[in-house]
Amino acid sequence: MAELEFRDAICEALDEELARDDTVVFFGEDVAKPGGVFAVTGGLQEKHGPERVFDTPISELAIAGAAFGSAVGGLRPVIEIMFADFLPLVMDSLVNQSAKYWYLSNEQKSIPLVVRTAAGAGGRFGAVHSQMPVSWFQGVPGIKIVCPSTPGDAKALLKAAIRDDNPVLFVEHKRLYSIKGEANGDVATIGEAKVVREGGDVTIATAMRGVHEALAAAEELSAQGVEAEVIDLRTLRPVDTATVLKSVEKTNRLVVVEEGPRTGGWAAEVLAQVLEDGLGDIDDAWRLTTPDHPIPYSPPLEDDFIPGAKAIAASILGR
Amino acid sequence: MAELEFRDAICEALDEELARDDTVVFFGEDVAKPGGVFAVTGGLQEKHGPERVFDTPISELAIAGAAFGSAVGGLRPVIEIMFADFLPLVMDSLVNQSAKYWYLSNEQKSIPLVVRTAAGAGGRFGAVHSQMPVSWFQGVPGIKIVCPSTPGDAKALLKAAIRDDNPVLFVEHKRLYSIKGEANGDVATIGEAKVVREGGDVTIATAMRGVHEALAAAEELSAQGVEAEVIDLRTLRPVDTATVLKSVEKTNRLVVVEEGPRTGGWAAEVLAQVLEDGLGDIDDAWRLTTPDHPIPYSPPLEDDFIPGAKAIAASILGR
Amino acid sequence: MARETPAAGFTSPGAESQLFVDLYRRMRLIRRFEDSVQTLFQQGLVHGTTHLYSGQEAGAVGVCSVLGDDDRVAATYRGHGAALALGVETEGLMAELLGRATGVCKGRSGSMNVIDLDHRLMGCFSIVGGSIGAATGMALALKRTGGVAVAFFGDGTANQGYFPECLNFARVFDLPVVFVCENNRYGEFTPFEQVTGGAILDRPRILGIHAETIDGNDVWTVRHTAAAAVERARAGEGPQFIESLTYRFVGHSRSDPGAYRAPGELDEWRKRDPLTVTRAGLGDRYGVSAEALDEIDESVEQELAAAVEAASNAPFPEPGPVREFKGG
Amino acid sequence: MARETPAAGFTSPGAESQLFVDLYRRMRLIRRFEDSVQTLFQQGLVHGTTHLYSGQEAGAVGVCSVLGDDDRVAATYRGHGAALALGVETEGLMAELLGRATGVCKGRSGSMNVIDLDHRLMGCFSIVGGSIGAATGMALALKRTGGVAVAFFGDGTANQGYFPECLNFARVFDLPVVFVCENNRYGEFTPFEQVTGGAILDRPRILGIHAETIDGNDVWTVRHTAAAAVERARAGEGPQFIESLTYRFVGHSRSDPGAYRAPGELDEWRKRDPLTVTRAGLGDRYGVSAEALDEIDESVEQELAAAVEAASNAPFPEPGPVREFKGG
Ligand SMILES: Cc1ncc(C[n+]2csc(CCOP(=O)(O)OP(=O)(O)O)c2C)c(N)n1
Ligand SMILES: Cc1ncc(C[n+]2csc(CCOP(=O)(O)OP(=O)(O)O)c2C)c(N)n1
Ligand SMILES: [Mg+2]
Ligand SMILES: [Mg+2]
Repeated sequence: MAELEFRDAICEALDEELARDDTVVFFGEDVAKPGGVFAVTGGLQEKHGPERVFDTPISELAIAGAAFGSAVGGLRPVIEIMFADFLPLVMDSLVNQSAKYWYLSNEQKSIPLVVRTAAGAGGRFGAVHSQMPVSWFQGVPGIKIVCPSTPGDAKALLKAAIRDDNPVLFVEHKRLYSIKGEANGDVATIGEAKVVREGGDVTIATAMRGVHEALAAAEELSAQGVEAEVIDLRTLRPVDTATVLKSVEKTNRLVVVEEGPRTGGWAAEVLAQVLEDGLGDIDDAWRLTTPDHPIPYSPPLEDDFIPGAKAIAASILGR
Repeated sequence: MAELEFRDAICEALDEELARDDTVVFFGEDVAKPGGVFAVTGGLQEKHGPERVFDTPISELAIAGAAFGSAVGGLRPVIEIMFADFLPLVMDSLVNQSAKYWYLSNEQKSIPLVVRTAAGAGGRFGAVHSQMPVSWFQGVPGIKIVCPSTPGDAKALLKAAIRDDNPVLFVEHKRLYSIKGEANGDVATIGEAKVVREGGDVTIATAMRGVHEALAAAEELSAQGVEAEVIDLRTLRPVDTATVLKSVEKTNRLVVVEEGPRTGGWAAEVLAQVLEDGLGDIDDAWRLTTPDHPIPYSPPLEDDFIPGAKAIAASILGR
Repeated sequence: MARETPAAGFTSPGAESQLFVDLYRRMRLIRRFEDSVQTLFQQGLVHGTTHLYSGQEAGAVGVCSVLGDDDRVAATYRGHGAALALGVETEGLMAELLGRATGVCKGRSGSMNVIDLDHRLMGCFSIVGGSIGAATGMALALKRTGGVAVAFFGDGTANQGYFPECLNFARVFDLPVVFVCENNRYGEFTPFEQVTGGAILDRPRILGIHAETIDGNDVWTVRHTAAAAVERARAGEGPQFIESLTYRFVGHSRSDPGAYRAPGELDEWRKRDPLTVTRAGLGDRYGVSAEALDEIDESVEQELAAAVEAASNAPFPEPGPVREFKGG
Repeated sequence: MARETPAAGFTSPGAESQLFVDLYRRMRLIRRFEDSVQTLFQQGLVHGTTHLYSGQEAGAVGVCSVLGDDDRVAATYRGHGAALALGVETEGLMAELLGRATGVCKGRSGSMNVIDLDHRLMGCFSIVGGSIGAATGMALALKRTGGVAVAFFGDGTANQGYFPECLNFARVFDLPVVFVCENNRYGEFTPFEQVTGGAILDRPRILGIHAETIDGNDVWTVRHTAAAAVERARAGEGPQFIESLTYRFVGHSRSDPGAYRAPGELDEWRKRDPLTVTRAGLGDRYGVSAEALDEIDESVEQELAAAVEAASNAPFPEPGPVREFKGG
């Protein structure tokens, strides 16, 4: 199996699903002819034609509304919202239209819709081009949130998201676009976490870029005699707490590492579920997140802001 | 002190702050001449003039943008977003403009802005006119979320919100508009929970309508020999977990009652903080919320959907 | 579920007469349906809030009369008229408003969010502007099948972001969608001129969208205008816009004393009641007798009474597990 | 921080000449500032992404030259030009882009979100359309003081919801705001005609907003148009709209090969480089010599070199506690 970049894994998933299913369409700002600002989707328009892959006006609400309506009409739209920071502009359509349709229609029709978006800090893009959108949507029933950390998962989960009959927010961490890994033609199962490193002393549950930081931290910790189990949650809504609970049964210690503000994020949801269902297994549980303020631009500030490998290791050793 | 309705307490707070401070302005859809769809703000335009209290087009994004910009320019705008369900339409301005300005400007200016909104289920308004907006904003640094349960708190907290130098989301539960209570001219402190009933057996932490349900549940429980301590959180961002932790030290049992979807709500944040900071005191902790699906219209479905007094009591007795 | 052919022409005078008699019947059904809803609301049997279509019937009935099987409609919280015009079952719609298990959405949606895909109603959208986004997207799908999407919405909606974004979007991709702006002079309690710069009609026009303003209380005008618009949209000429001037005879929603109305305005419009206009037109054009129309009215009463009776006797849904997602 | 009086007239030919020489200097400063940013970006010293104003200098410089102390400006992610035109310190701005503690926002904001209230820059807004909302609100506040708000934004922004909502909002309340649409023919890599129905200018016009399209590369035209617009806004005539035709000479942002440009287009526009146009105009109108202008260019080089030097030597901010809220 060949190694490929995360961005190309995304592109392959789109390409294969566009080829497989004529109802799949893909649109967004500067995604077709220019191939996207992160050079992810180049070539898809040439291959699948301008009726199925096209550039839109800078009209996020129209993009999301059009995606919703076209899904009611039988298409399986994939849209790109260039930066996750722009998702508030489409939130009405996602929350009040797409997420509710299946229920309100009494299951007449579900909305197979994928929103691809580039998220996350570390690229010096500043406070309004670096946010994680998960907390805005984690309390929205009817939406799935998928957050891959590797090219292989990105491809397999995007294929799964496109085939899923429900609205899926597919979050692509900007700092992962250039990482390389293997990817095949598999279709993953949404909602399953994965233990990516075994260890008996402490559980680190995280996602996206955090997985790479956690794995690096685990190496540091191992050198000091602490064996961390690292869980890549992969889907954040619904989140696979069963896998976390199983790990915590063994380690009794849990840190949830979230790239996102401390208050009100998905790490809180993981901790809450663990408290509700695994209280007896816990000796210690806490979160490591970004602080509660906007994302700074200046490199030393931004670096300090994001919980990286060192901070994770230190946090664990400091308990 | 005279009793007055929750809606009139809100109106009095607006009236007094408009009278006190010339930089306070108030606008929204149908709020001025018609006095608001919940009959909250009648008479304010006559009294304070159409330059300071006015009706806008149905343009939520413009309303929020105008509020933000006017706050930069020295005003203290209060806006009404008629139903909280419409907040996604203004989220970009709140999240990317108002909430970030204080930090990004390096404290050149903060944004004293209040967003009043009617929220909550139980009125048979259906899935798109009954939602709780808290989970959408709980992960947004720079925003405060105030959620009163009584006329007295509504007035004192709205006055505090208007005087606060930061953006405040002020959530008015629709089912509370007609309840009566006392209100004076006090200005409350945002961020302080209140123990509204003492009890040693279990702590119920909740907000808004949930407070009334919890108090009713506590009476039922008391009849069965269980004394519940009821905490009205009053502010949900930042949430006063210290008061909860103090109570849990005594009761060792905590249920957080949230009118909002089970996954990803503010109850998760409360549980997470309790787990992080009060693990040793907890024998049992759980959430009681609405299920993870849109809010149904049909009365028996909606009644079953909302965690009321009976459900709270049963949940506690069932552990 | 009766569906008209999408043609605007008629094979015979008799067919035309019969068609408009049918449309009259639908308009009458809507009016009396709304009257019933009002009563049931006052009796506490319809809950929450309702937004009635009384006075605007010619709009939905005229427009929907030209739609074919492949076409789809997005309506608003004021959507009973569009639903009935599309052939949504009277009883099922009433049962929905009464919150019953036999409702078209099993009591889940209520008045403001009705969906009935079998009857081409992609939904009633209770966010102002939502119907515009929905229909624009539907048109993207229908482009493949020759179908046309229709969005209903009001004058006040022209100031909401969905409107300009989607009109432009539809224009850029020349989507087969007909935007029907039902200008009833008010958004809730606010006169539209007070909050609207310029004329609504100019907004689509300058985007290059064919647009016209019509008498929305004359079902002949509405039908002919809609037929031409749908035909153009279907022929690939891109989005179409109709501003249909009308007036609602009742409050915006539940408790609305109507203090905002200009003096005499309601009375003036009542003279142009679409039911009166249609009755007169049926007599003048085709010699349909008042007695024949009274019989229709009577049959509407019977249909409605039966529907209300059946819906009122239907069981409420049982609370129970809900599938958050399709497929698990 | 030099501020011009808001008058469009001049007391003497000498004053006019001097004023436009000053404006030339600012335009030159912006151009060379952007060149430096480009270089520093390539050197990895300016981070993330940058959106340069090269080629569009006459717009911000011309417009800002007519603003008074009470006026305020909302710009975009492509905001270095507006910032320098308003008198934001060259060194402070450069330090911000370099992420230094001496930056105007202490390194917090970076290129896309600069705020400098002391210099009347209410902010650079990196959400497309954000500047429009911000300026509309600012105008609500400035109505009390006689000030005028200015929003800069691009052609592509005309399709974003903020644009129509806020233009209408501003019109309805006749707010003192000047909307300056800098039409540089592209939104990122997409030609605006491809995604835009009709002419942008018609959009404000049909709302009843005074609007005109001008040569945005001629600083005389820009200044005179802006002066009149600001005067009308200040006089209570409500919002004003200027579509300023221009072109960016560089990529949309960091790595942009410009494949979307029509062949020869860049060369054509380079002939109308605002710096060239201004130099020629200064000679033709006031007899300003090339040598005098070269001296100015040289002084710009010195100012810039000093600014870059100082900014590059400034310390980075220290991570430390942040006050999430004002007052606690
Ligand atoms: C986004 C949004 N804002 C506000 C409302 C509340 N609201 C419901 S109907 C309405 C008036 C709409 O007026 P118009 O478009 O003229 O339609 P009409 O009700 O007159 O048919 C408003 C403001 C809403 N439902 N959605
Ligand atoms: C709401 C939003 N959508 C998309 C973007 C990404 N984006 C940044 S600049 C830009 C193009 C804007 O074009 P235009 O308005 O013409 O301004 P220009 O960059 O040409 O000055 C886009 C799409 C954004 N920042 N905000
Ligand atoms: Mg109306
Ligand atoms: Mg442009």
